[in-house]
Amino acid sequence: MKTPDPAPRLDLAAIRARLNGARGQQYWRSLDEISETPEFKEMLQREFPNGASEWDDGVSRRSFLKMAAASLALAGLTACTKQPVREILPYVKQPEELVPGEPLFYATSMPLGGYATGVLAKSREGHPIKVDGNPEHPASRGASSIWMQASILDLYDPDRSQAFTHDGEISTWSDFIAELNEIAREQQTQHGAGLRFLTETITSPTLAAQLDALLKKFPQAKLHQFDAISRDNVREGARVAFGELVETQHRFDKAAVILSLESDFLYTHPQRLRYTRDFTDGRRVSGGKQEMNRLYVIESTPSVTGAMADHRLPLGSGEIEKVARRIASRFGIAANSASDTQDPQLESWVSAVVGDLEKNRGKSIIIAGESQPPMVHALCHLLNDKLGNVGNTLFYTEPAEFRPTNQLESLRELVQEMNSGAVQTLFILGGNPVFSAPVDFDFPAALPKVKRSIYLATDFDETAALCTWHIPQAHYLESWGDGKSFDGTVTLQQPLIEPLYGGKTAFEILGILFRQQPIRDDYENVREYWQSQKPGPDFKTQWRRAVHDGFIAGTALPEKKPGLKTEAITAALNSNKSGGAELELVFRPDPSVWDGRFANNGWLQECARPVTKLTWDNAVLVSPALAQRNQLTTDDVVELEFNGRKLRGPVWVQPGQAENTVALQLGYGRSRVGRVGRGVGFNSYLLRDSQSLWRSAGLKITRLNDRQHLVATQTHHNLHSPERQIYREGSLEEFRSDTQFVKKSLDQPANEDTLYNTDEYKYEGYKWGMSIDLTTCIGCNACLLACNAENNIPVVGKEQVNKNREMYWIRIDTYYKGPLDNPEFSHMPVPCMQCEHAPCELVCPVEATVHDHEGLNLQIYNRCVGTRFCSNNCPYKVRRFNFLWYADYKTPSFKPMYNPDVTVRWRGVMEKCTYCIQRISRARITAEKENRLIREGEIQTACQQACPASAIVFGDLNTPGSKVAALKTNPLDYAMLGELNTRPRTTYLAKLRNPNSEIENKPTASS
Amino acid sequence: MIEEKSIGALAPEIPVEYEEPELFGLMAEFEEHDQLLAATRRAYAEGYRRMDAYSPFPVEGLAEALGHEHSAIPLFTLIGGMVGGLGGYFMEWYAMARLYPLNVGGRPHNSWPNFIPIVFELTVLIASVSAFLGVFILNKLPQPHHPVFNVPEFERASIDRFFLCIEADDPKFNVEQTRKFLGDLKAHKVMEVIE
Amino acid sequence: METIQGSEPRLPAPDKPYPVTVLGYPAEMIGPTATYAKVSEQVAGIPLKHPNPKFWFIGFTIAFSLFLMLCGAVSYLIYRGVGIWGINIPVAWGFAITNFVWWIGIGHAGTFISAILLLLHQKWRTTINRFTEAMTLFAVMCAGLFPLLHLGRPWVFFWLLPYPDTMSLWPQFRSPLVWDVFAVSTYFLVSLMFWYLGVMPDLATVRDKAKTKWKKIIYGMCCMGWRGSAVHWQRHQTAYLLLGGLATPLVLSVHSVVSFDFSVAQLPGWHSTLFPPYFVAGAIYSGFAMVLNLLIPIRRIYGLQNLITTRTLNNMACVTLATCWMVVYGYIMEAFTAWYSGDPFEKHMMWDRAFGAYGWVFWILMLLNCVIPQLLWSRRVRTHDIALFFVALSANIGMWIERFVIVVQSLHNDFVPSSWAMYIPTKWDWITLFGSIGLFLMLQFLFIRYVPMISISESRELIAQRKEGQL
Amino acid sequence: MAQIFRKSSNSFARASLVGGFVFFFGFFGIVYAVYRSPYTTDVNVPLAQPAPFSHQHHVGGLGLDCRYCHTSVENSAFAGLPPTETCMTCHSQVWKNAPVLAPVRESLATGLPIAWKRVNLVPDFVFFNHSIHVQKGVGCSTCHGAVDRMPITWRAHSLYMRWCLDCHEAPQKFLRPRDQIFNVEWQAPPDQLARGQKLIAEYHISTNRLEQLRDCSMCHR
Repeated sequence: MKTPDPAPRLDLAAIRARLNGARGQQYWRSLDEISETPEFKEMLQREFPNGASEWDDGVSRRSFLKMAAASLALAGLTACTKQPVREILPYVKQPEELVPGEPLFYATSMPLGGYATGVLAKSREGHPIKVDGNPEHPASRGASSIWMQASILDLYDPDRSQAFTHDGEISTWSDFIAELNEIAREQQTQHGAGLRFLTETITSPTLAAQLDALLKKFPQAKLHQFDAISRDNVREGARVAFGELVETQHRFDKAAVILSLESDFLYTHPQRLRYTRDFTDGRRVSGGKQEMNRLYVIESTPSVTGAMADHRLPLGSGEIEKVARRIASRFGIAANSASDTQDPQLESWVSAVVGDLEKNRGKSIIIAGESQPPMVHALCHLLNDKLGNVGNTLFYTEPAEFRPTNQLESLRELVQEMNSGAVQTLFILGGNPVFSAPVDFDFPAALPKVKRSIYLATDFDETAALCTWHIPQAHYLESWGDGKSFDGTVTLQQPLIEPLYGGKTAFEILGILFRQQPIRDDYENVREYWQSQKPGPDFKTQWRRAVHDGFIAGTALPEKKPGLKTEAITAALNSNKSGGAELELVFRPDPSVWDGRFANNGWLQECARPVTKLTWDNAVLVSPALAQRNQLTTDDVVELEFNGRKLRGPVWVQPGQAENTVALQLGYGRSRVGRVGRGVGFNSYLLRDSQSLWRSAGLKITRLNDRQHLVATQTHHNLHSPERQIYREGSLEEFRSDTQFVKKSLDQPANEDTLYNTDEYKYEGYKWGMSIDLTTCIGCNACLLACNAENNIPVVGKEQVNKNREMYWIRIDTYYKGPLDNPEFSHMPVPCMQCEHAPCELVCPVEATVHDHEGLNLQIYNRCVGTRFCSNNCPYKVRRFNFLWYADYKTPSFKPMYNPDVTVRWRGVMEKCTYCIQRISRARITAEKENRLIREGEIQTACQQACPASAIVFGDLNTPGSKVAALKTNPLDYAMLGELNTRPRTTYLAKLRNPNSEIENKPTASS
Repeated sequence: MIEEKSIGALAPEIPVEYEEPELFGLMAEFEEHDQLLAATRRAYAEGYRRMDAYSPFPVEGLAEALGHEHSAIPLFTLIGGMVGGLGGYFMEWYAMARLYPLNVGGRPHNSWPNFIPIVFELTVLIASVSAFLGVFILNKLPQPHHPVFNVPEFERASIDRFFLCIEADDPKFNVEQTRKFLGDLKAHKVMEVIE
Repeated sequence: METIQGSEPRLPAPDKPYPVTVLGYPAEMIGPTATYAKVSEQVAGIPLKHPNPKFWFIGFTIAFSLFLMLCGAVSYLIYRGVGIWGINIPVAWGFAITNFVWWIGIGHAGTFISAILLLLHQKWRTTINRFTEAMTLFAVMCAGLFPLLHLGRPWVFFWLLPYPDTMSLWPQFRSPLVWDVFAVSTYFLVSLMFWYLGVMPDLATVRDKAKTKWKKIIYGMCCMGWRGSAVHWQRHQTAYLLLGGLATPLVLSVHSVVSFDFSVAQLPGWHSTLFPPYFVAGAIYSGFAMVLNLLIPIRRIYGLQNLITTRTLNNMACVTLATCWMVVYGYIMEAFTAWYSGDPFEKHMMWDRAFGAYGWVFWILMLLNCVIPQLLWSRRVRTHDIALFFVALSANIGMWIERFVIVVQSLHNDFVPSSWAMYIPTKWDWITLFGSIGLFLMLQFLFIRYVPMISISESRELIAQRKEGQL
Repeated sequence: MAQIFRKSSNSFARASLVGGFVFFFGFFGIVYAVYRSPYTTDVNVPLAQPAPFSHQHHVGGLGLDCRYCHTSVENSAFAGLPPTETCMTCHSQVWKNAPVLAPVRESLATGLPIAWKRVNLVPDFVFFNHSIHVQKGVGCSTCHGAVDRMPITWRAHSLYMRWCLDCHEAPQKFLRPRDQIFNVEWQAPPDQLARGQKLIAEYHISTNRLEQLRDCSMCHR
């Protein structure tokens, strides 16, 4: 991928000129595109560097697929020979709840960042194959995050650690039990003086109880919690504002105006799913409702939330505090913002926002992000209080966490003790601190100084390599457990399958440490705890009910009315520490691999990151202005110097990034990781010290004479002209003044002159259709991952993605509009449109793609010969082709993961979305058996089910009053490329924005 | 390099099957095609019917001179063409509209405009095949063995000489008279053709 | 030997001067000294005596090694899949289809010359039709290779053929790809029959001139025992004429059908009613160019100037120039309709074609296909075989690039910008292209080595006609 | 010139030409025949099993109902294969020590399943659902043949797509009343077509139109 030729620079001034000169709405996708640099052209014309790379397939998983391909070739060549005799193995004792061929669903919960999300896991013949949100669960409401969807792949990951190790030697559970007893005896004498526990954020009541007990038993033992994506600032902010730790619970559905100070509450917040659902509910304009909320976002680097903003203000992470102060001062808070320089444009922006907030007292939310200093959070509390939002759009509760602390300080203390030798035995329960601890703590150096370090984790990672003991951890689908969701709802976790690799849980380890005999497994531990909580005869029924539901209803934390310490805050405000104007460095959890724990997950690595559309890489995100100043362009390798530490990485010029901000995603460059994550990206933790956990100034950036090709699924694209009516949008104002404005601006489909008798197909039975709401789509990729999991979609690897051979059935196109430094973002999910006049079908020589009587555009894999003509003739380019043997037939552990209702496609055939036809068929058969019609809502496509914004609606167009039928009559409804007369069954609801007229900003739509 | 035995299978072994040579006909050799043409006309006028003329390239009117007015090839071709065209359309209609009617891109089962190209191609194909086969069937080819090949000079029939052969079973055939007759046609040479 | 060297006397014959073409060039279609015997000797002598063996062996070896490369590439293709090529989504068709269309195009010259010119009584075709028909067959063979290879699962190719299977499924007769199957196979079979009908009498000549028994036997079998009977000749001629008549619409149809692969699709840059005529013209253009490229060296090496005369070359050059202009007209109309339609997608496609990522290819195409062939306006170029050779070469390459631009450029920038991408050929694409050229040349070499490459009997007719002063 | 070929070679040449054509097309005919022959389809070819289970004895002789072993046939895509336990319900009493049942006892002892050979098998890309067929009046023996006369089970039909279509195109030829589904002796009555038509209505076959039964998506996903 490397081409060490110094490429000619981008002329961003020219680009600006071009954009300013552009009439009407000008969409564009990448700087290279609009600048059309010779370098860009050269890149396109380079033939052999990329072309020749067929030999060295990037991902090693490919290598054995070659063999598979060959074997198939032979199988194919001998197509007309007889079927091989196959064996069939019945059960010896058949579990009575199991009906072979029918799925079973179990409510359980997935922990991430300590918080539990209720999920519904689907199991076939005893192995889980799909994870979705638990519709009853308050934190998920049936929606999924990409991590939930991808967790199924983690379960079957062949690279998970599969053995106990002791000093690098393979060991056994019984040896470890002996070790635990030894520790217990030893620490007994010294009251646990040398005993330390390092965990991630804990919400599990059982674990909490166990730790409490242990700390009581060993009074001098200590518990430390650390999450790389820590919420310390939120905690400290609350501490400043209220003098105590409280959690803020927002109700975005009730808010009319939302001001986010770098808070990515739609994507990285622990309550992301619930918040997305609420936020989009407040945004959806449907039926008579012509109201929608307005979102202001101030942030340094584009986030999912920022992309949804009606008004987005790119501002250095350090500058945001000033704005917060300024806004505060407008509400009569002595926020000593006077010292700050006056910027008229910013001023007008601020006053517009303030005006809006004023107008919407009690109906607004001001929320600050984890990356903002405590002061900003404190200010938010203060402002929300002043605006009377408390009790209306937000309320306070106790934190759901167990012993919430300042995790950074807690870890600092631990490391000091480790270095001083005070720590003899250290239990690390997950978290991989060696990789993710602040670099200045030098955790890797401190760890070996501990006599006994015991590490429980699902992978044998960087930390495991340095610990004396490594215990393989059971995946959440393999083990019992419990936890709390952000709002405190107690959520139970039950296994669907025996631990594949004999993994263990923290419960078992702590249990033994506390009480050597009898040894209890995870089930006993959890059950025992809850029994102790709810003693009494009806416990059994309660327990069964809780396990069945997956959570205990009504356990959400009660509202709390903490006293606001205004003086304390204003006092703190006087200690004014301002972020300088020099170059600042900000860290962000990666949208896919989070803090690095998902680095070995192929689905996540390959799914195009929201906004950037990067895959299989992280990058140094710089603003166009900065790139212009430092003569940088995408793919340039730069050296970042910060606090004397150096780091190299490729540049990605990101429009909408604050001018002086350089953003890095965490979680890449893992040194000890499975085959998938190996050698992917660079490790940003190497610059992340305790002073600059999220943000710090004083970065030096120098361009090296080297380039590294970043692979994005969507690059150098712009929408050229509004004539290309692919993405329709408008403002709420336009909509109010003329609800039909979208339809009016559209071309009419081609006329009906035809030699054919066109009414041969009437679709009188079911008539499936889909509607996708562009207003509410937040571009979070949940649909994409859900589709991957449901339809056995293969991972193809970086080198294949680079050749535009990614396999998603639904992709999310992102277009930019407006000025380079602060564009508007537009997301567009594109699955197969199921055209009634499908261009693809006409040209297929073998009837491998045809229509059925319900109007589905079928793809018959076993008939496909692979001419690829259908894809050429598909105006939406939603068809995917197995250019090589992509499906992983060989890895044994993946076999039970595949959805048995969907054919695993082999080499040389075309594939695409068919509205989850396996689900339709199942529902149809069920209905037919009961001699009834399929009910509205009985079928959900995987993408629809996963979507936290409920932007995707699927159903029968012939069912009167069906949701989708109603949406088709919505004035905003339009067919993408409808003028081609393809008659797509999937149509879109045009995007509505709700701009504040006082902020004169970008050109508005369809002008 | 090749001894006689190996090709004996194909080449006649003179001693074995050589009995009393039977006369196939008399052959006259000419230098120019117009001479042949004239000679043939004369012979026909003379009343000879069972005869044939041989030339290294098609000679205008020679066949007619032999009394062969028209050939059946065009008829073959016509029939073939019709079979191909109609058969082609039937095949398409049957497969698309009867055997397994499928909804392809919303096009009707019998979408005749899309069927035209194949109908055309099949018309041409079958027509050509019948014309081609016609030549071989009517000409009774292949016929690697023929009495005329027994005449050594005949090898020039495919190079630069023109031959007229009056066959022995012609009612009017009579060795002496016919030889005399041919001789009078200022033939370059007259020779016997034996079976 | 004078006739074998076939020198082309420029002096007027004492008795009467040559008739002269309007261009003032010898109007002879066949050398003045040629006689039945000499022509037979000269042409049949090549397969029998095999002159210039060194040239043949060197040439054949090169062609054969290229062919072996093709075999290698194909085996690896079957082993790994079409992913070894540069194709992707959106550019799902790359070199394979480009080569297919190119080869089919080249395959048009033969039947055009032997059928259409036959019906038009263009006598100058006589001495080249055999050769070009053979070339047609080989080109179509190469072409037929690619639709097969480009399949994702080549081993089920037979699903494109009509036969009763256990699924009661037949080919989808609405698909242009199925039309291709019929068009190409029909074209191949008809050309084959046409060619064999022509070559049969000449094989008889070779049989009769052959000295060794085995040659006699083999050629004797191949000529079906042809003995030049007048009645046979009559039927032969009728059939030949009929086939010519049938092949004439075929020539026009085949590339029209191939062009449907594109024009039936609705892609900007493909969806155009202009395509059929435009493709046919291009086909004949490249076909003639290829004939010139092969004929000119062979003519020199085997000293056939007295049969394939300057006049023949000159006429072919004229046809090439004419078709070149038809193609140029096609380019102009494409741009015009794109502009005139006002369709944003069409307009962008056209803009991108000229100034987009593949713009440089487009301009090379313009140079090779439109500019350089204008040299043919000059009489001296048309009659100077080496100059002609290079002009033809540029036309050939140009036409390949045209196919490339139509296939790849139109695909890489289609409707939805988010899926736009580049197509970058891999080494396997290139090997397959040159490999197919190797296959083509290999067959060509075998042909000139074992089959009389000029129609002897028809040459004799010419001589006869000259004797009668009809020329 | 001398004659090159002897007289017989005329007929030889013609014969060989005709023969060539015949062989060319004959070849495909043979392939075709083989593809439909039991060699390929395994129709009527008994398959050796680890334990020689006889449907003839259990169904024909003892008159066991299909559902006794194939429990999920009415409510799942998969008809279900009896777990070893099911066999042992009887065989812990009768034929206790029969050597032929050794594999079964062993399976129960070791907990390892018995590896039966699949008799009726469709490719992975075909999604056949037993429950809906049973529900809509397709009897077991329609596809599985007279198992009650199979000492060792064999495939009764080719299971080729064409064969499936025979019924999907004209169900009336095969449908039975609900109470006859599991009757392996059932024979189509003379007025089957009329009855079939009635049953189609009665079963609401394909809530939409009958042709829908021929949609590719019915079986391929």
